Amino acid sequence: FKSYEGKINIDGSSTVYPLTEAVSEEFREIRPQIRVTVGVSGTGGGFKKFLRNEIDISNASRPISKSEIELSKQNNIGFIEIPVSYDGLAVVVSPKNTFVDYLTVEELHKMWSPESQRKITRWNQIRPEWPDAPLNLYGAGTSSGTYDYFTEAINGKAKASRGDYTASEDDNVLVQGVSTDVNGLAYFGLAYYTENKDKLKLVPIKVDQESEAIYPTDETVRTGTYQPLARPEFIYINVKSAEIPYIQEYVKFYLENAAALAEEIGSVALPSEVYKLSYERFKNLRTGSIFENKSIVGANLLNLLHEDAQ
Amino acid sequence: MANSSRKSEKLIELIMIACSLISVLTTLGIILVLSIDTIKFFAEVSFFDFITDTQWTPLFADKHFGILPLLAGTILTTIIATLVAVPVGISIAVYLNEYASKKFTATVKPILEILAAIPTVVYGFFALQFVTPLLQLLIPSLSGFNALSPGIVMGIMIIPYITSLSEDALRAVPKSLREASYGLGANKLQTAFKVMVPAASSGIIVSIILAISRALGETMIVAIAAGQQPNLTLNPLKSVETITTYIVQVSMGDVPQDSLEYRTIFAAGITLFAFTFILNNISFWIQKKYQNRYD
Amino acid sequence: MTRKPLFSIKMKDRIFRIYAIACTAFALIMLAVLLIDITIKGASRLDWSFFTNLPSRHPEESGIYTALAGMVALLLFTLIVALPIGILAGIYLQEYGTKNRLAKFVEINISNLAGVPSVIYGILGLQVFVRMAGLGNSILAGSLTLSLLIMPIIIVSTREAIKAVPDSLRQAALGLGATKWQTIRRIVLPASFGGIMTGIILSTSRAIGETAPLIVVGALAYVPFIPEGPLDQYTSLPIQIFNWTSRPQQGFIINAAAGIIVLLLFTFILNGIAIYLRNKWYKKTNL
Amino acid sequence: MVQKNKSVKELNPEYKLESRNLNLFYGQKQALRDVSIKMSANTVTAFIGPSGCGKSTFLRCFNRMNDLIEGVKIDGDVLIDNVDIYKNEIDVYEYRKKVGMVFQKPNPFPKSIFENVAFGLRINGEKSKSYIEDTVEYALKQAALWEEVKDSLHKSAIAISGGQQQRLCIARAIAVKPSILLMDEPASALDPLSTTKIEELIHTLKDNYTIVIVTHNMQQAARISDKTAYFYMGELIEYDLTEKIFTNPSRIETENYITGRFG
Amino acid sequence: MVQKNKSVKELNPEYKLESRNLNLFYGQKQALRDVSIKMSANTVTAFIGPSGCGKSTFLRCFNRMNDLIEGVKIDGDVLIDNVDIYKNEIDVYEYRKKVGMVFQKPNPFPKSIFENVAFGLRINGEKSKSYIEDTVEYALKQAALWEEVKDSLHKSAIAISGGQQQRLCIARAIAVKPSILLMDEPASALDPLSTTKIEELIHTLKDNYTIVIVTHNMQQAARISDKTAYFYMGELIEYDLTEKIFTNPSRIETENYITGRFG
Ligand SMILES: Nc1ncnc2c1ncn2[C@@H]1O[C@H](COP(=O)(O)OP(=O)(O)OP(=O)(O)O)[C@@H](O)[C@H]1O
Ligand SMILES: Nc1ncnc2c1ncn2[C@@H]1O[C@H](COP(=O)(O)OP(=O)(O)OP(=O)(O)O)[C@@H](O)[C@H]1O
Ligand SMILES: [Mg+2]
Ligand SMILES: [Mg+2]
Ligand SMILES: O=P([O-])([O-])[O-]
Repeated sequence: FKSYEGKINIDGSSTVYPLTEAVSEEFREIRPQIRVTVGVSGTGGGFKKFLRNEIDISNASRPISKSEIELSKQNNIGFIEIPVSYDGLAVVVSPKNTFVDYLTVEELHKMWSPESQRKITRWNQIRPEWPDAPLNLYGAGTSSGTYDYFTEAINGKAKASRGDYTASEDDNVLVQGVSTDVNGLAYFGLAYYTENKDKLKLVPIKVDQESEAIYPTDETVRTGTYQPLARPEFIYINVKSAEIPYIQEYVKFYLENAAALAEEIGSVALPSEVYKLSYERFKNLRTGSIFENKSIVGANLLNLLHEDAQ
Repeated sequence: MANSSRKSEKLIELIMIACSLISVLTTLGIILVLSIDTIKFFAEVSFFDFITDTQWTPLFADKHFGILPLLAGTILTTIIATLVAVPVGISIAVYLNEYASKKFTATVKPILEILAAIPTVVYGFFALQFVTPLLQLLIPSLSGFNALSPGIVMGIMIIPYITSLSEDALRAVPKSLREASYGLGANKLQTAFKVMVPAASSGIIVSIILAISRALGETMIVAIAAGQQPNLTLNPLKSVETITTYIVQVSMGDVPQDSLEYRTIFAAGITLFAFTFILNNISFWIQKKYQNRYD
Repeated sequence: MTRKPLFSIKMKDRIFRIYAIACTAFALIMLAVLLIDITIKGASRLDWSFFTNLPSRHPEESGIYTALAGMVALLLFTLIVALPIGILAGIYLQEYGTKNRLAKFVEINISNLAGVPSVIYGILGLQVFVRMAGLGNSILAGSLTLSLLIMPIIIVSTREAIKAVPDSLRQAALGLGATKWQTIRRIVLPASFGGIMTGIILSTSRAIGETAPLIVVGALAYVPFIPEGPLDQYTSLPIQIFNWTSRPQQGFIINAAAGIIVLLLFTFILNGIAIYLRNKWYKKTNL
Repeated sequence: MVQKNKSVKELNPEYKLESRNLNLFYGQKQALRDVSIKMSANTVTAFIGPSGCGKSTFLRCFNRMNDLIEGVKIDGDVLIDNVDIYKNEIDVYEYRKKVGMVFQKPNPFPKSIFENVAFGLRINGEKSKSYIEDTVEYALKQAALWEEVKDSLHKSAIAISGGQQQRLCIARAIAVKPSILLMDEPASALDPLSTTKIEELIHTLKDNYTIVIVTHNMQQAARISDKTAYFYMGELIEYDLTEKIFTNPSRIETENYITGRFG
Repeated sequence: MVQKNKSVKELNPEYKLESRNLNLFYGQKQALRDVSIKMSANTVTAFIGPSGCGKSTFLRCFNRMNDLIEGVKIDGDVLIDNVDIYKNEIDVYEYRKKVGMVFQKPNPFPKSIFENVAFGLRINGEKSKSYIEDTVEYALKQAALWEEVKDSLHKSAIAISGGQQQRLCIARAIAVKPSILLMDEPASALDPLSTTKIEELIHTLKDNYTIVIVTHNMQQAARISDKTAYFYMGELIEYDLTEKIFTNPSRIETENYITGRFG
């Protein structure tokens, strides 16, 4: 291909896609001869291709799973794991809902736990002073990283959830659903709340009854005060690709610009320290996952990276 | 000359056989691709549970692998779509063929064909944002996500399959039959349904099969507007999930691809395949039986 | 005397006429609602830059240049593959193979294939074209997958169209010493042109709108260049639209609507050509 | 043997069918030019003339069958029992039931033989099974087909020979007991034996029915009709008693045509 | 006026068409029973018999047209120029070009009039435009259609009248200049004037062609054929010089059939 110096193939998560797209768009400005392509086949689909050596970089909205690590060993593929942004999860209700002032993790658990299925169906079962109205739940599609994360954070175990709620992969559908349902409650990516503020009412979260009710904002998410509903997003780089100069250039560019671009596209930047440490990792071709055998919920990226650097 | 023309005839026939066999190869390919993972799936999940369990929760902590809820959702939405599309589609075809002027037909037929060209994402949001609220005015108990609304919209989407192909079939009925019918004093309605439709039955049935097949395979509309809840119900007012929706959802999601969760889509896929296979065989049987009598 | 029926024969005819007009109106109104809705949402974004810009994170700068090019290329290869094969297979099944078992088997097969969800074609294409044949994320792999997807529609409608050609025409041609193939090519196919066109219209529409199987066989979302050959990577308009509809920013939703308008216009033009040919043919043969 | 044709005195003075200055266009092309004719009740009229002269077209005017063809324009009056049938108030369907029609090419429905004949009764809402069965048998007997098909009444009408098909179409028309019968070369696909039977049937029927028949067979016209109309290029050239037409036509064109053909 | 038929002495001793103990079944139903016949070159043979007796079926055996119908079983030999045409080596397409066929119902292609006639030439790979044009004109003239259609050669053949359509089909068959012509009631849809022309054409052609014609019209058989074959219920009852058949048939069945009809 005539004028191109090199190709970078990226695929994977739809949640990370906007950031990678933005980075690639900017990268095109400075290195137009490098052909960067980005696909959206989901985190699972991305890893599948990644582990078959079909792509250089995989976007992921969750850390690589055990079975995927297993496969990487079998196929002899080294990967470098780099967190690139946060995705805050917003809990929202209809603006017509006047009684919900905040929710505790405990209450969210009561709403969403598997035991509540067909049992907790009315608002007054959550708090007796709330009206005796049906509780209609909207949430992430069960094959998404958001679902895995939310269930782990709220119910203590990934995929542990009641099943009688309206699920969708597409957060715009959930927005649509809850905005017209007085008795509805939904969780989805923070950006979807930000873009639909007028149609929704944001619910602040208390970790427990004593603590303060925190609204998710860029600030509270980045600093880790909004707990436990913020999850990190990653890119995974094939070690062999990481040795190619223009890919090194790209990753460097990615980490330098991720913070600014994340704000622009509506997700949350990580602390700048995290980008620095990640770049070190990349330069040293440090493979493996910092989340192997660790829960991702409430994890402090900075600590984990420091630990790992030792 | 004679020999060479014979040879080229033979060659053309061989090429055509090869073309026909591609469809067989496709089927084999699909079955093969689906069965490898399905076999692995059934190594971990009992077949009996698969067909008798009333819950489908492979992506939940408490896993159940009963296909029935998905099958029910598939059947339910397809039936609703068929109930909308068949009477409407055939009536339009008959109207265009028997009642309307040539000009009207020549204009309306292609316009209706646009319905088949609209991306299904559009239909999905149409069902969710337009049809569901409208239906809720009539049926207050209707939940925001339900089988009825996407079913109706799917029906609208497949109308042109039925209308266009049926109208072609009606058009192909010899004029002399229509004249014979009118000559006996039959009115348009009688001519249409007692003479033309029976004479074009084969084409009409094919159009219906094609349309139903399209509805069975449809994904986005249901994914957006039905709520993705695998409920074992035939109540159109409830939220449901179909096999195809489930397959797309998982195959494009975050699920690790060498896991049991991921393999569920192959088992579900093969179920759908078997289901359509049975359906097609039944309709073929009906068609053949009907046709043999007077062709 | 038999009891008088509720409606007289004449009444029934009137009722049906009104009902059928209502049906037609219903379908047309639905279409109009859809089209108006999309136009209201998307028309504002439809300017020249929308056609010439590369994908961008800024909705108002993002365009469909590469997606449109990818779709055209994809469709072209799909039709080049699917039309001849589909039509030939349809002919074979109708004109040659009515007797043998193979044909019956193939026949049932085909209606089955029409009901296979499109993602499953994606999975098949991924295994066979992308991986086994080593075509990778190429336009060719995508086209071959779409070809398999639309082939049943083409085959079935071709069959129905040729079935409708009266036998007396075949006999006349054969009586003049035409070979079977000559009869088909010169008499049967021209006489069934209209029906075959309907199949092509429906199947092209189907191919244009597909998203899911293409994502599975590796159509990408962000491709800032035009494909240069059948083995190049690509994106396609429906994928771009799909991607936009799931973004949170209102601007992308508008883009999606604008993209849909373009997609529909594209379909109209293609269908328009096919319909023009079909109508010309209807007139010519005076059917 | 067939009875003699009526002479002018015997003709019913009542006019059953009539056309006045009828012009018919297929789009631009004029197929009928100023045709005026009066046909008495209970007579047989034969239309003769070269191929393409408009016989079929004119016949179809009495059934409003040309309505079905787009682009046909009709100008002038067509009257049945002194009622203009192209008037708006006329219920064309009701009216077509009184006018049976047999076409040039046999056109059986792709249904069983029985259902073909029963069709007209069924669309009239007839429900009585025994009545339908009796009528079907009667009609098939009248059309000289009963013996050949009585054992295969429920087989497809498509699988019988051309001649059989045409007789079936006649049976189908007779079954609804119309008062007028329009026949467009009903015997052109029939062998002499069947033709004789049909001709005899026509003779039987004409006491109660008004029959118009298009034929290319001069002998047939001579044998069965009371009056004969000769058409040429869309015009009615001569219309008179059959005897007169065949023995002493007033117009030279008619004579040329008739004698152009022998024995 | 038409020339006299050949007498037995004039008949060509060479047999062009022949069948030996031919039996034909449509599935279970036997349509031809043990038919053996020999037809001389350059003669006209007429097949007569009541509707459904198997005339069309037998005619189609000489063109292997019955091959096209599912479930047909043929037993016995059919020879053309002493070659068994049901042998495997025979190229049925090449062979059909030598045998023209005109069917009972007109079946023009949904193409223009010109293309209908040119069809046979085109499939033979004829490219010369002027040759095709000349031949089309020649064939249409022979079929007595030229005058009527010469100004609308490129209009659809579907829009012309039934009689015109049938003459077009005859022109189409003639255009490829076959040596044998099979005609299945070619004139049953024609008016006397066109019929005369066709009959004259048959007379012109028979010096070079072998012609077999199925007809229901006894007069036509008598006028144009050299020999006549009478079929009944799938059997060949009598086959002889036309004169003999019509004046002095050997079999009582034949006589009954012929005299069942008059005029
Ligand atoms: N395709 C067919 N399948 C089954 N039976 C058939 C078929 N074609 C004809 N027959 C039967 O074979 C017999 C002979 O038919 P054929 O058409 O040869 O008669 P014919 O002498 O040409 O009659 P006609 O003068 O009415 O055309 C008839 O009884 C007819 O019903
Ligand atoms: N549907 C039509 N559209 C245009 N022209 C037509 C149509 N039907 C008939 N014609 C023309 O009108 C004229 C009269 O046709 P018609 O069929 O009435 O003739 P006919 O006397 O019945 O001939 P035939 O004896 O061959 O059946 C012919 O020139 C014919 O070409
Ligand atoms: Mg006529
Ligand atoms: Mg016959
Ligand atoms: O596409 P996701 O993997 O982020 O859901």
